[in-house]
Amino acid sequence: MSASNARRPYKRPMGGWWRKNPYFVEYMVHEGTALFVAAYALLLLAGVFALGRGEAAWNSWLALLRSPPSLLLHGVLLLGFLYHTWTWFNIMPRTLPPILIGGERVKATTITRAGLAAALVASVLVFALAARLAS
Amino acid sequence: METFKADVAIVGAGGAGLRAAIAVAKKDPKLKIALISKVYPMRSHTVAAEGGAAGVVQAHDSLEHHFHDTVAGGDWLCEQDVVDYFVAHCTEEMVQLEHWGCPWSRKPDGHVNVRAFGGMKIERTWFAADKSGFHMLHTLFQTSLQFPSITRFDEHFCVDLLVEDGRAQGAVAINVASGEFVMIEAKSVVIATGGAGRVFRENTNGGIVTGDGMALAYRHGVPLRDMEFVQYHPTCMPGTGLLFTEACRGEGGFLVNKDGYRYLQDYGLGPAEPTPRNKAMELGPRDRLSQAFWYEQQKGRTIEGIHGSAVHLDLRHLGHKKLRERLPQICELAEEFMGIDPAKAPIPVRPAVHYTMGGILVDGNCASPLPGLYAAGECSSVGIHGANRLGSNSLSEICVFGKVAGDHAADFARSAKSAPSATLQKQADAAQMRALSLVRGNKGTERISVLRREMAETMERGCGIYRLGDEMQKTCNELENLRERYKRVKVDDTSSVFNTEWLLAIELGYQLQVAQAMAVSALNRKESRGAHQRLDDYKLRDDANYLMHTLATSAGDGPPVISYGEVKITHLPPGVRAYGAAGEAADAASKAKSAEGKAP
Amino acid sequence: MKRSNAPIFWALFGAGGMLSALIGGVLVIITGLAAPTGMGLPGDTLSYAKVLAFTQSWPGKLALFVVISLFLWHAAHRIFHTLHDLGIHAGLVARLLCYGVAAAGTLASIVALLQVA
Amino acid sequence: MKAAPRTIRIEVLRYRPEQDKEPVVQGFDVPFTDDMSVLQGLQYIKDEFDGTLSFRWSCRMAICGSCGMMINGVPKLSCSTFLRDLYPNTVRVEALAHFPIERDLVIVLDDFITKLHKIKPYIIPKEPRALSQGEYLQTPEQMAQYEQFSACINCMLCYAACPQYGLNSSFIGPAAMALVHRYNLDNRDGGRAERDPYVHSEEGVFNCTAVGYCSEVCPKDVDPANAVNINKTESAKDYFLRFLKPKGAQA
Ligand SMILES: Cc1cc2nc3c(=O)[nH]c(=O)nc-3n(C[C@H](O)[C@H](O)[C@H](O)COP(=O)(O)OP(=O)(O)OC[C@H]3O[C@@H](n4cnc5c(N)ncnc54)[C@H](O)[C@@H]3O)c2cc1C
Ligand code: SF4
Ligand code: F3S
Ligand code: FES
Repeated sequence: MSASNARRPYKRPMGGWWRKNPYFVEYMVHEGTALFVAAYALLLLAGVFALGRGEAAWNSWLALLRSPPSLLLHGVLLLGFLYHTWTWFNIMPRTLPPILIGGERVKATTITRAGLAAALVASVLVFALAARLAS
Repeated sequence: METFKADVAIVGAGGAGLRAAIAVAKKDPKLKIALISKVYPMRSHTVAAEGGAAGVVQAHDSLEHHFHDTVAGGDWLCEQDVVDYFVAHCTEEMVQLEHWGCPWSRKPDGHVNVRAFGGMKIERTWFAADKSGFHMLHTLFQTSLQFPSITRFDEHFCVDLLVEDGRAQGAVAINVASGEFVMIEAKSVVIATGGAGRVFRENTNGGIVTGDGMALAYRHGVPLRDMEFVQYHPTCMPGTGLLFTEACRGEGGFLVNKDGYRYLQDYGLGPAEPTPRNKAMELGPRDRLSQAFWYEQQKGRTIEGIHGSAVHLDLRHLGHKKLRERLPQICELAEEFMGIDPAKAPIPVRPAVHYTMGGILVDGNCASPLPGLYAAGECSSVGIHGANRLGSNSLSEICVFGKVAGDHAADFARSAKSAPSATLQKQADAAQMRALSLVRGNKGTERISVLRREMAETMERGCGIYRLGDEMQKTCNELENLRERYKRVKVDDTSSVFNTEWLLAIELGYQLQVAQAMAVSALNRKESRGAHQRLDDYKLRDDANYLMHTLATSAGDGPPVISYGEVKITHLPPGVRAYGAAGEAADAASKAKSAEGKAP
Repeated sequence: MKRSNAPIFWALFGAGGMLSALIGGVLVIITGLAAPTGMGLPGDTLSYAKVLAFTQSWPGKLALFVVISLFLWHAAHRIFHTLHDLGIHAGLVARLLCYGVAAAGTLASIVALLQVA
Repeated sequence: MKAAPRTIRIEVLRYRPEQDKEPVVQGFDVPFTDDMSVLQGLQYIKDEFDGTLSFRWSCRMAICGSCGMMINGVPKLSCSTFLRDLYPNTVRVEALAHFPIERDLVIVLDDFITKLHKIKPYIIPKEPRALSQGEYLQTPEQMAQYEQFSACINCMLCYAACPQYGLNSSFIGPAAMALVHRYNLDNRDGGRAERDPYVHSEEGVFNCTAVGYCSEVCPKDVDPANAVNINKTESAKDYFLRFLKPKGAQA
């Protein structure tokens, strides 16, 4: 492209791109679940620190955990995690090489369902383990 | 003006142009190639071909069969020596494409599969589902990317050839993005600009198929050969003209009229059998099928819709699974454009213009009478299609003769010297002035769209499936008139950047000249042969007077001068073109005769 | 062409994402809802003794470490990209802020877990 | 029998570099019939109202890949998007997102063409074969491995759908990656090692954040997101395991 010619390609700005399409809004929301994941990790970390500082510190941490704001916060966290789980397995078919069973390619919805089922099974197992450790 | 010094300039980057470019690059990596195309190569209309490409592979098939089908299909207006070369090289080219990655459909054992096609005695059509042209074009384009000697001029619109010392020495093109002109000097030039179906209204061709290269060569005195032969494809979408490939019938589809009757059996193509038989019924040649439609329409046995009459292409009996597997693109087209699921309902279809058999006169080496100028692909008339092309022969043609053109253009370039740039520059400047006069100070009054529509309408009236002397005469007159009006064509867009209206105006100029060559050639052929069928006093083939090629030579502003050239007949003398049971009987008879001849 | 080092971060992101998708929810339920309230789990699940015993065990330490660090790396990677998506290409700053926090959190978790002797 | 044509409003984002500082919207009322596509609507505008409107098109049958544009904010082929489905709302047409606008609905494609050259999208034979040896054998199963990725018509809808490409155009992007994958998976090809450096590079697959919209809009079911994301895994595997490999193979 010589400098003298009449071409003047116009670059459109990207600002606010994610507001322009519901698909992108959803994408940003599911990316946003990262904040919940981080928050939960930091809560756990704080708990371990409290534990390290002895029984008294732990008990006040526990009291905090039992307070209504904490329960509310965890309720919200739970929703975030569930949304993360849902979207994670929704994208999964796009990230896996084709899986063939009996010569037929496994459908995307089947993969998503299998992922969600795996999450359910894993969750039940973890919960059962927690219950065993606690009793 | 920017200039580029090439050894070989190739105008057109469809299947033929790309194959030629690769041939040159492989022949001699030192030759600089300029590959010019008004669209990005992968947009070229080869992309739209669905059915497949011919090449003999089966043990019970033979080159002689392919030869016979082609020559008889072309109603004996083929150059038989060229057809000989053609059939002998098709398969090799198909294998070459395979080596370059073309995903030809396969048999379970991993060998390439072939399907049946209209007018072909034995299955020999290589296919990539029903996207054969798409895969061929992308394979060729992508393969071409590995050759550094090919310089592409994508979206460069060729406005003229440079002719100096009585030979072709380059081309002038508009860089569409900037509106600037480029002069490409070359020692030889290959034209591979595709067909001209767009001079008609209802057609299967893309918007870019406007006969540019034919007009370019014609303006420089190269005759256009056999332009009256324009193929109607029998199964197209009413209104848009979009194509439902012949493979629909190859796979076993039926054509039925409004009563659900397989009417082809009434036109010498029977007997009607439930499964496809080669060269019979739905697998008859295109001209016959389109003609049968015309008669059904006259008899009032067609289905009337908002886009005129239609018959039904019935694929329901093939079942959902086979349809998805073998004809996915057809399913898509029917569903998206017409809201029809071919597994559940028949598809309304009608004939539309599909292919230009004629083109730039070239010999078997793709050389035109103008030294240094070569042509290949649909824009050329190398002599293999005669009066009617067989489906799947042209995709093979673009490979076989794309290579031939490239090879010979390379040889020519190696032995030629280029003319002094200054004289070429003068020509290029003149071409630039001519093209620019359309946008600079244009005081025209004639709208492009109006002229284009009138051209297409008159072509359809005069040069349709069936033709009448006085109608053709009228069309010739109207075209003369349109060319006169074209001198006052109006272009509103005066900008330089991507000025498509300007290009449309130039294309219209090309189209009008090509249309005129078609109409005048048609008017002068006083017989019926292949795709040229007259209903006046010349209903029959007339080998005594018209076993000849029509040559239309430009006479400036006026209509072309028509002359005739001999047809090369090597070993298959003109015979009866029969299909269906009649064809088989004729075959048997000729076999018996030759057996008799051989008997001691 | 310079090879990208993204695989390191991407692998951590993926591992954390998968782990949180599989059991993140149930962990929130256990540690944040069921155990503190005693609904579904014994009321003393989070008693000092029990939690201490769990955290003193090597499997317990390992589990906590994996969850905390992978969750952090997962989140850091996503947040880093989201900043980019929002047009904040702070480059090194954003990188430090995101992956730095994750690294620091990972280190902190090691320290904290080792403290619980 | 012919119903009176209805009229639909088409708003086109126009940009004429020689006269517009930035793009402007121009509206047209276009009569249409049920079988008319958005492309035909634009052709009507060009023929009847304003010859200066510029857009690319050719095949009209969703195979040449030239007529992509944003239609009501979504990247689509205008030749296979029908006005009947958009009526009675106004149709808003704009050049494909994320590409520079050359003029009106025409985008600058240079970037993709450069990428095409870089990815070496041709068979680099595993074992050379002479024409006389006939075709390579390839079973339908072997073909099925890559077939979907060979269906790309280079329409660029996926690039217009991918925000990561919009944010950083040096990203190789979905269609080019699909093509890399297509050749890598072909049993006739042995060129992966030559293509890998680009895939592994900073311009390669890791720019993708698995938005997935590219596959959503692809008119040919190529699923380019799949190609990109499978190659993330492959690339990461290679990153960590390259030192274990016998020799070479490192970028
Ligand atoms: C819908 C359809 C289906 C078909 N199916 C089959 C089939 O199944 N089997 C078969 O054998 N045949 C088929 N055909 C015919 C066959 O596809 C064509 O004849 C063949 O592809 C033509 O190839 P080409 O290279 O000559 O031209 P094209 O592919 O049309 O290429 C022309 C090239 O020239 C360039 N060009 C034109 N004018 C200019 C200019 N002024 N300046 C610069 N560049 C220019 C264009 O940009 C383009 O690159 C079909 C045709 C159609 C329309
Ligand atoms: S991958 Fe799909 S959307 Fe992208 S260019 Fe290819 S066909 Fe178009
Ligand atoms: S939209 Fe873009 S971010 Fe990845 S999955 Fe597709 S390339
Ligand atoms: S015009 Fe060819 S894809 Fe739409």
